[in-house]
Amino acid sequence: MPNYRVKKTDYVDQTNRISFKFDGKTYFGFKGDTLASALLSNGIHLVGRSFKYHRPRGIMTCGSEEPNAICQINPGTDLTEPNVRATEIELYEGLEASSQNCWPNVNFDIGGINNFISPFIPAGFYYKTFMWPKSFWKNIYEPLIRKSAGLGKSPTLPDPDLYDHKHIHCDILVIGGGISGIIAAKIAAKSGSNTILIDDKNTLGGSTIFQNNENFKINDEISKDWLFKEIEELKKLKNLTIKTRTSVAAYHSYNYLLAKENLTDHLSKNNKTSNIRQRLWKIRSNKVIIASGAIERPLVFNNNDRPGIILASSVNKYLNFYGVICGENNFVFTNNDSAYETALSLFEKGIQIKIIDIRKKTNSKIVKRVEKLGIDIYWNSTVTNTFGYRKLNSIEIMNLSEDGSNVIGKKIKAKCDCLAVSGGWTPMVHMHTQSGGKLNFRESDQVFLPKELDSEHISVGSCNGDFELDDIIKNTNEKVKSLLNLKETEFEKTYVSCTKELDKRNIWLLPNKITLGKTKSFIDFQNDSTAKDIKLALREGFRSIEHVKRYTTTGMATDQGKLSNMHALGIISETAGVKMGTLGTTTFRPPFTPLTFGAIVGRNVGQFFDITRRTSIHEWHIKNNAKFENVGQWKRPWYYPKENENMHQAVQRESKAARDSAGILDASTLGKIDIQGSDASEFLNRVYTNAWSKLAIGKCRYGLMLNEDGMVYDDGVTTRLGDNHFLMTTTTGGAANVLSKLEDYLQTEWPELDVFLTSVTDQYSTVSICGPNSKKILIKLFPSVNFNDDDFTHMSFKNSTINNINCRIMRISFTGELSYEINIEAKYGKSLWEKCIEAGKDFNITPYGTETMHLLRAEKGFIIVGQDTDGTMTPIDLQMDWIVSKKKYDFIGKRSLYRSDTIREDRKQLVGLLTEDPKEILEEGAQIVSNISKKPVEMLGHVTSSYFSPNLNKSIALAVVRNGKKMKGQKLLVPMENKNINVIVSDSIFLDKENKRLNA
Amino acid sequence: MLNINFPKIDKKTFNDLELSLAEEKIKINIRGKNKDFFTKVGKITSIILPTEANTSSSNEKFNALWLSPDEWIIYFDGKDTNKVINNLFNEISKLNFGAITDISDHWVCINIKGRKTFDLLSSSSPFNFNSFKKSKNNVAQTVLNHTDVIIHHKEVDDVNLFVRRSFAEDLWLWINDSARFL
Amino acid sequence: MNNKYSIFSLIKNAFTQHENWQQAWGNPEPKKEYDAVIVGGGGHGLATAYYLAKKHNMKNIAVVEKGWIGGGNTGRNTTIIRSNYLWDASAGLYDHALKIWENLSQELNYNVMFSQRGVMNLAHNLQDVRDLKRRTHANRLNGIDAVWLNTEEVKKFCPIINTSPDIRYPVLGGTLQRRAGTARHDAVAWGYARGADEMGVDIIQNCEVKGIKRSGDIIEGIETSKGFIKTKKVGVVAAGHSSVIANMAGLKLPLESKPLQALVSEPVKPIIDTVVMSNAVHAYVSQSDKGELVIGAGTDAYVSYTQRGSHDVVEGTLKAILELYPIFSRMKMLRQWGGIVDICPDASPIISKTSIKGLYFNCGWGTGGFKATPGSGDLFAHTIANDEPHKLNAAFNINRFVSGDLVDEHGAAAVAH
Amino acid sequence: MFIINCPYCGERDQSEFTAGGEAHIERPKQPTELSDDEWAEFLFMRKNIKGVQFERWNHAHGCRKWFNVVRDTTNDKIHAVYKMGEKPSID
Repeated sequence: MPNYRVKKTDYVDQTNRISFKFDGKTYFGFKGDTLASALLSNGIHLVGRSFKYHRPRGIMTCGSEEPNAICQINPGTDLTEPNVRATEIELYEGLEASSQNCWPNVNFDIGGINNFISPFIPAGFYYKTFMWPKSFWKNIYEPLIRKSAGLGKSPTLPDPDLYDHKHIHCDILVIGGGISGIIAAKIAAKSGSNTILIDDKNTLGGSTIFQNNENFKINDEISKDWLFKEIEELKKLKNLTIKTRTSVAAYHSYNYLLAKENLTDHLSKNNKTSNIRQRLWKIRSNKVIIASGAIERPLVFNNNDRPGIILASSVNKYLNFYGVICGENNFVFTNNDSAYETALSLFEKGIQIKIIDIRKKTNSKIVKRVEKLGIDIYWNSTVTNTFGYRKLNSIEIMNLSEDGSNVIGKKIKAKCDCLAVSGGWTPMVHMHTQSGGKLNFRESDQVFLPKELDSEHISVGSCNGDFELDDIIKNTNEKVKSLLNLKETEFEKTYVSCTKELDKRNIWLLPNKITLGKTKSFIDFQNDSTAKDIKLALREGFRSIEHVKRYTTTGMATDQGKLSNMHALGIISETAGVKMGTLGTTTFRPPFTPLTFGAIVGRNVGQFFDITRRTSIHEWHIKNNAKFENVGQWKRPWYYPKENENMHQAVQRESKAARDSAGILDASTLGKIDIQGSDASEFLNRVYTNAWSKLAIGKCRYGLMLNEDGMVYDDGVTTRLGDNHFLMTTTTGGAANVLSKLEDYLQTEWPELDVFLTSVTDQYSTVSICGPNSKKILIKLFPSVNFNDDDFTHMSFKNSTINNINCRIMRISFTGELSYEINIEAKYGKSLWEKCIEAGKDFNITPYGTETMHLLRAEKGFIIVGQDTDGTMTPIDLQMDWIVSKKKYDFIGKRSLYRSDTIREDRKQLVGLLTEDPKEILEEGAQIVSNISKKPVEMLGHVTSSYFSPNLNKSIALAVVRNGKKMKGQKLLVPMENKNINVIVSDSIFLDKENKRLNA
Repeated sequence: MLNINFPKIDKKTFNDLELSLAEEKIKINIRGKNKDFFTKVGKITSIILPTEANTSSSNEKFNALWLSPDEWIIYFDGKDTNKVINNLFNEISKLNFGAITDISDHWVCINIKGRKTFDLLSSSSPFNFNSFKKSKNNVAQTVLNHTDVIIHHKEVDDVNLFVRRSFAEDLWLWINDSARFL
Repeated sequence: MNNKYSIFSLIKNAFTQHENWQQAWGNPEPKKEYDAVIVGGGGHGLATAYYLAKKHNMKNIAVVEKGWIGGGNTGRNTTIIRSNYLWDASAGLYDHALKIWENLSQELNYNVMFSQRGVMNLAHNLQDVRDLKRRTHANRLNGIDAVWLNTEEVKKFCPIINTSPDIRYPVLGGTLQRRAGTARHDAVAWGYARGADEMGVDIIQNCEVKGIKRSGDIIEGIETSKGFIKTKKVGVVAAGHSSVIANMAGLKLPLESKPLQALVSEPVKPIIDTVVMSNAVHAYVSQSDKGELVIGAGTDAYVSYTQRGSHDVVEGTLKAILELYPIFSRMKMLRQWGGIVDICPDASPIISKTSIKGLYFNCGWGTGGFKATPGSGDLFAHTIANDEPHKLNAAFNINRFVSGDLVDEHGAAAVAH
Repeated sequence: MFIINCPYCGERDQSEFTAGGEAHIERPKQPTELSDDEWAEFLFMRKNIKGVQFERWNHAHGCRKWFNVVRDTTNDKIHAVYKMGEKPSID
């Protein structure tokens, strides 16, 4: 097996050999490698296939901008992950990766045929075809498109890993651990600011840390050596936190940033030190210093996508950082000086290297040095074509015309297996724009630069357009100084000697002899959009960059256009004759690099998906085999099946017991609000539809609360505990909303009222006992209390004690039975409940759940807000006119009851429904009609509640029916899929209309 | 006799962290605005209600936490609620100087101790503890894992965390789960 | 139609390297006067212009768009199309749209990729079940296909959903509308633009409305960044910016503009073959032809025109996604964005005349406007052309907020998207 | 996520607050005197301002107080906060 590794490497530990698998074949790399560098060291360039044409693609970069080398990690396991960049994943023992989007394999891919039909499938072709015959779209065309689209495979097993979140607040956040970030962090931390430095790599230093070149010196040291020492000092600083393997994903307003820290993705299964895979840091920083660097631009020419065509700076990093050689016959193809560093590095390692420069000539320090060493340079030249299917093997070079618009002279064909391309640099302004910042355009080297308005954040280093070492250090120092209002720093006198670029020449789309239509000059490598696609879009009238982007899908691949956006813009501006500056860029949307769902969600999965609220009696319910219903965040007993009872049987038994003898219900979840103050009763007058002033102390009253739009909002019983003291109960689901709504009115509309509201929902456990024998049970529990009907009347309460513990006994009923509710401090709730069960034994006291409660109240025609109402029902619609005070001047929602629509006589109104066949149970939600044959069918209303009543031994239902008030006795239909059920409109009270049972 | 049941919260110790239920405590919600209100509270509890936001005041028996300009919680160890509450109630609620409400069972008090205390809280609270943790007697009403909590920084790296009873078990499970990752 | 799109025209053009395709639509400067001007070049606005020209023979009309067509909510939504609404009025409106969708590609000769792979709404609590069944029955009687699925059937239809009874809010069932699905959002705007342009409609981009000129209660024209345009009829379809235009005309609308967020994952091979929506566990998801999971988040509670929402909303949505699809935990969010949606108190739209003669509003679509695009355009065109609403949009007049005759879809319907 | 400076508790994360919509829409003292149109104006019609808007927020998970915020809806920048019944420090 060939070895492309050089002898000595600083950042790869050649004593630590690691084995990994790629496409099922075992290879070896070293600790410190990325998957990409390890593959390259094994001479493997072809790692994937492109999205549309399935062209062979190789590793092109060494970072997050990688468009081609994306793999499926750990295929077929529960740790699999699609679309992982080989350039970002660190090598670990046992790592398995496979190439994507190819079948049967990456070397021979059937999909490659697309490359040959490519003339027929230009950008947006799918908008123009697949329309005939119509039926084919659903059954043939689309399934085909779907199958061929998509890259990796979604996991199909639950994720065994955990993810965590942490909030952190700091003075200064520095994004990026390159030379400018390090300088900024050092200044900030030393100035006493609580500082965080974040970098996505596993080591600090950016690209300077491997800049091993005589032409770049800081204080007379080679730049990399100088920086190395700086980093060592940095690590000693106290109020500085350094986070490596951490990438900022999003920069939201108010300096709220999200950063994902990788904890185990670089470790083999058995070396994982943490059971957390990734932690999402939620950062609030007073100020942010962005030092995110710049990305090298590729060049756009015919067949510029072959494996072996790599960014020049990446070739340099693979060599100097990982110690990997990308090819034997290397060419550097550039329009700027920076690529000459790559040439020098290769030359010094004795590797064959030639240079193609589109510039006519330049005499900068570094270029002179290269010439002095005798490295061939093809000036004023361009690559016009490349060859080699699975791996680059040769290139074709031609001279450029004077204005660069064409190629001239004869073709030179040269052997080449690694073409190191450099089209200049693009500052990473993503963070700046995400934060809401705008951009300026710099004509000289055609880059967009941060336009800084507020003092919330600054950009330093190459992301701010400083590409020369001396500028970087000088400007970083100055900007950070003014951000922190410092007089001077240790970097004032830092002396830099470096080569300076003298000449620039940029051609977005390099010319060719062949007509553009016949070339494949790629702009977006992953999505296979080419220069001619951009021109087609423009030809078809797509002008705005966003249109072109969407039509050609340029910049919409998993690299989000990090390599392609600028070239697309450049070609648009050239073709349309609009200045790039005025064209503007597309918006950079978060996240900067794809972020796992798991990291975003953190630990709120499984049992922690949502809060579970439990009553103090919960344990008992579980012990007694309760089935639970989710009511908001509460767990409420739904029913208590015995042996092998199903729900229906259990509910029938429970509700019968409640009516025949005694039932017991945990009513602790109802909202409770303690209301005090001299205006308490006036307050109730304003929030409820009925009158409260005259309610005597010790008495309870049912109240209905509306929205301002007149629709029923909540209901409950309120008790007058004292002259200025009430206890309000609300529905379980409504509790929180009611309290904040009431506070809202108190604080904003009626500040003059002397009223205090305090939630006591969790203070009390509420045990409700109903049934003809309930009184007997209560007497056993409270021998001292007089339960005599004329003394302890319905809708009144008494304070008492049980074993010297205070409690409140309310005689109120939601079932129509004689019924008592006991409120006791929650810590005694379970104990009290058990006592009640004990006391009720002889009376077959039966615990019942929400289902039975719903049935019992339905027999009495009591409504449940949210089930029998839906936000469109007024009290009048519910036939509860009696509860709407005519005397009161005003209450919440009153005015709305008198609007032209709400006073209509024929609105939907609450009625009872009886089925012709008493055994037939209606489906809740079923619609109600009078005539099914007349189309369109007119729906009169729907069934809101429906049960089989064991006590009436027939099916009963509540429904809302248009003009129902006037329909009593009328026959209607409930049409189901397979049959129509005959029903008769009835009174909504089915049982004990005279309320005899309340005093049974 | 009735036995007492608190949410299932048993003492747990992790390195640099100690979690426990801090009951039984009496907790009284106190609302009021005018001068007489303050003097009456002072007379009965011999404590000056803190008027500075997010702070607390304490004496040998009572802790008073600021909740809002007209709302405080007074909490103290003990079982017999009646005496203090009744005094306050009769002197303040009854005479319309404010509102006194027994909320001893509405809130459950969890004690968190140790060097990692604020790391734990930061796992799921957006609150900025940087200055909060520096000095004791600070009070914060905020959210922890989407649950309303009141945090009383009574001693250095030692807080009483108040959570509504029905949420307590759920939050406790979450806290224990979080503690593993510190 | 010159320049007709088909597989043959593609092949033909291939031999000339696609050098001969013509503009899909022009780039005209505004004329002095039009018979009608549509404010807003989104799907709804372009459709309105298309139908004004096609069905009401109004050719001298223009669409003015302050940015680029389809750049607002049309290009930012999750492209769900369904008509299973509760109330008759809504059902009528949305099914009218759905029927047009079914032939739209052919009508426009532009493949809008309407993909009828069904929309499923899940129920997670007993009230969900009641609400969804109520809707299903209503839909059936309104002639809209809808079936109730029990938990097993839900699992069968979409196997990757976690239907375990042990999860926090177990799936208790769901409704399925098979005719529902998704479409390619850009194509809808572009297709209508191309169609309208062909009939002579001026589509004027980068033209911002600065003012509405009226004499008394009659419209005279609009001030724009490209000068004054005289016209007797102005149809405003400005979504999140409706109130801004209304204020120019001295009107107030019952609207609040709020951020709505959405996101996509990286593309993967087909994994979910339908659209699943859940209200209680708030998340909805589908997979695009490109392979991306398209996920809709909720709105924030405050007014904002920033096209950004708070991160909590996205976190909450993905939390719900992982609850229902634990296998997606290692999937990655590729891109997230926001739109500005204008929401009515009853979560139903306004397609209506106003107190000013010649001024019409089509707004209030909230989070669910995309699905209605063709129907909305058709009915709004009718309303503008006849100065009278079509019977299908009569219920969606502004006056309902005075009378109280609301079409309360969020109160009742399980999902308001 | 904004940082909102609660006039009672100081700067807190947005997640502690709930939004209450447009401010200074006073509930009519005598609703019964109003026409349906006037009532609808109060009930439903909103300025929905693009720009500097006066709105209400509630420190729901803190001190439970309602207060007013002056926020630019085009960039979410908060210019001022002030208590109920007070006048904004800026206009």
